Amino acid sequence: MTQFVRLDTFPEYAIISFQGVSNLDANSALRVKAEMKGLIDEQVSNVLIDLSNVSFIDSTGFGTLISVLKTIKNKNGKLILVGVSPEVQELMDLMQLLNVFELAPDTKSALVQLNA
Amino acid sequence: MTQFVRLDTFPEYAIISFQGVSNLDANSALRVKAEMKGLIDEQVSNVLIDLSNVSFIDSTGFGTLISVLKTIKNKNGKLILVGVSPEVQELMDLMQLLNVFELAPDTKSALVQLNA
Amino acid sequence: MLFIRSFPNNLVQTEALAEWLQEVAVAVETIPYHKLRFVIHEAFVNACKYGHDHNANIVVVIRKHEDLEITITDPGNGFEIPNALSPFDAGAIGLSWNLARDRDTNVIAELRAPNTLSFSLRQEKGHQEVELMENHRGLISILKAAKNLSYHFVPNSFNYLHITC
Amino acid sequence: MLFIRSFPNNLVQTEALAEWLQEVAVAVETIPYHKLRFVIHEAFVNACKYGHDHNANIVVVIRKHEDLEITITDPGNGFEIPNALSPFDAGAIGLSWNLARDRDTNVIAELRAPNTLSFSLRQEKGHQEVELMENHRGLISILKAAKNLSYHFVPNSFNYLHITC
Ligand SMILES: Nc1ncnc2c1ncn2[C@@H]1O[C@H](COP(=O)(O)OP(=O)(O)O)[C@@H](O)[C@H]1O
Ligand SMILES: Nc1ncnc2c1ncn2[C@@H]1O[C@H](COP(=O)(O)OP(=O)(O)O)[C@@H](O)[C@H]1O
Repeated sequence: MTQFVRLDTFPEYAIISFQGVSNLDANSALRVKAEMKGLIDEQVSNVLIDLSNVSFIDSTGFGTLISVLKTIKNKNGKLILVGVSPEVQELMDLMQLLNVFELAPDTKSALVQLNA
Repeated sequence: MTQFVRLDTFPEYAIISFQGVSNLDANSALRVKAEMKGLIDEQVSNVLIDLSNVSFIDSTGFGTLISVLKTIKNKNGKLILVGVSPEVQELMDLMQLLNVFELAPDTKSALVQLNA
Repeated sequence: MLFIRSFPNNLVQTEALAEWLQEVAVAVETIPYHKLRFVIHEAFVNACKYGHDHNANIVVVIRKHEDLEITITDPGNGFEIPNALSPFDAGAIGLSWNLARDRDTNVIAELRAPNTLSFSLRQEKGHQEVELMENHRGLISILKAAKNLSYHFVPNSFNYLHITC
Repeated sequence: MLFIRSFPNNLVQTEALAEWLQEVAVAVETIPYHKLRFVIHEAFVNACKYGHDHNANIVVVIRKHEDLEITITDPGNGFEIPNALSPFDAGAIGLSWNLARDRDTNVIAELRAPNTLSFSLRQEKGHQEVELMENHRGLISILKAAKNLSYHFVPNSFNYLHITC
């Protein structure tokens, strides 16, 4: 079974990106959550989630991102969502989550924000 | 298979009545038509059709009555529909058939109309 | 106030349809049960007979607003337009033709908008010698009971007959 | 102008739903595709999750009039009313309760008419210490995108969620 989620670890942070899934919704969210939780539990604290391949996130999908956010916050880490499309940002607004997640247009600026 | 249609023959006329079918519609009309045509073909000319047990007739059902009317007219017979409910009469009006069929409230008055 | 149900696409369902409409008629009040039943029954039978996709359900939506709006979906490609034109063909707009002809009534179908076929009754001086039609009366009777009757072609959605009473 | 389709009652259908809405969005114009998809997707997922009758189809009707009226049927007995009251129980009229509570937003459900449950958002001064909710956000997001959101219980017909945008 191909992984939905890929992890690239670096000294200060890890990048989670999506492969083979463009909808983070009620159909995919459970599996994505399980895979992410599995990857993050190792000694990772700062995490970037690259959402540039994700064109749609529903409330279950956002629920997964919230639970990842909580896990990282409990480890005093930082979570930045990278490359979120304008449409998905509008959905985030509907979900009242715009002031809950930190966004960055690309990895470069996300790294700058990490060290800010 | 029970008959949908019953025939009672008298010297001057025959009475067709319905048993076990209260809807003369697309589901029942073909069988009713076949049964009626079978009964009428013998040397019957004047026919009363007792519709007092029929609560609903659709356009296919009315089509059956029209084809019976034509058969009887070709034999210079007379067709009278007996005991047609007010609701079915309203449907007849929708079908523009009120001036096509002769109606009678009951068999007694139908017989009077036959000999008028 | 919306009443919505879907029925398998076969004639036997007219029984279940009639039972359902009994309750709907109570709530609707503006049209007696036997007329409501007749109009929707005729449209439903047509949808069964002329719809092509026999495993698609037929959806009936009854909306009570000022008027009563009745929508019956049609699992098929709907009314045939003469000269095999498509209802979306600009050339077909404005086309009108005779769908059913009785002694003194014609059902006229006219392609108004690119996807809307509207029906109307045209009374003609009775030419009695015309043979009395045995069928093709369904739309005549719906038109007599309705304020407005139209058929809508909707790509990738269900086509539907729309009756305003 | 009506767009009507019915879908089998399972989550996998959200893909086919999204594709269908792509065409609908082109014709509707007043709301961008991603918002139209999100709102109907959320309602559809809820209908799948909370509907009880799993072989009934879910019917989606999109009606473009002044407003955009979206109806999603619900093959189940719908929202539970507190104290196990029935939505038709006169005693239940006027009952209102909190359906979902987030840091600064509550979804209030109120039984207005004997069969109509209307939803509204009540913003409250943010009590940040409240745990951030992971779920129960579907109705919040629909409410933020819609002018009006209500659920209708209809005996012998499909219950439905009604969204006006
Ligand atoms: N739902 C439909 N889809 C396609 N064609 C239809 C539909 N309903 C009616 N028609 C066409 O309109 C004609 C007239 O229909 P109607 O008045 O019901 O009479 P009948 O069905 O007896 O022919 C039909 O013969 C058919 O060609
Ligand atoms: N179609 C429905 N039928 C019955 N109950 C529903 C329906 N949709 C939502 N609900 C109820 O409303 C609550 C909030 O729904 P929602 O905001 O979508 O969040 P979630 O589904 O994640 O709980 C649900 O927990 C459920 O109890």
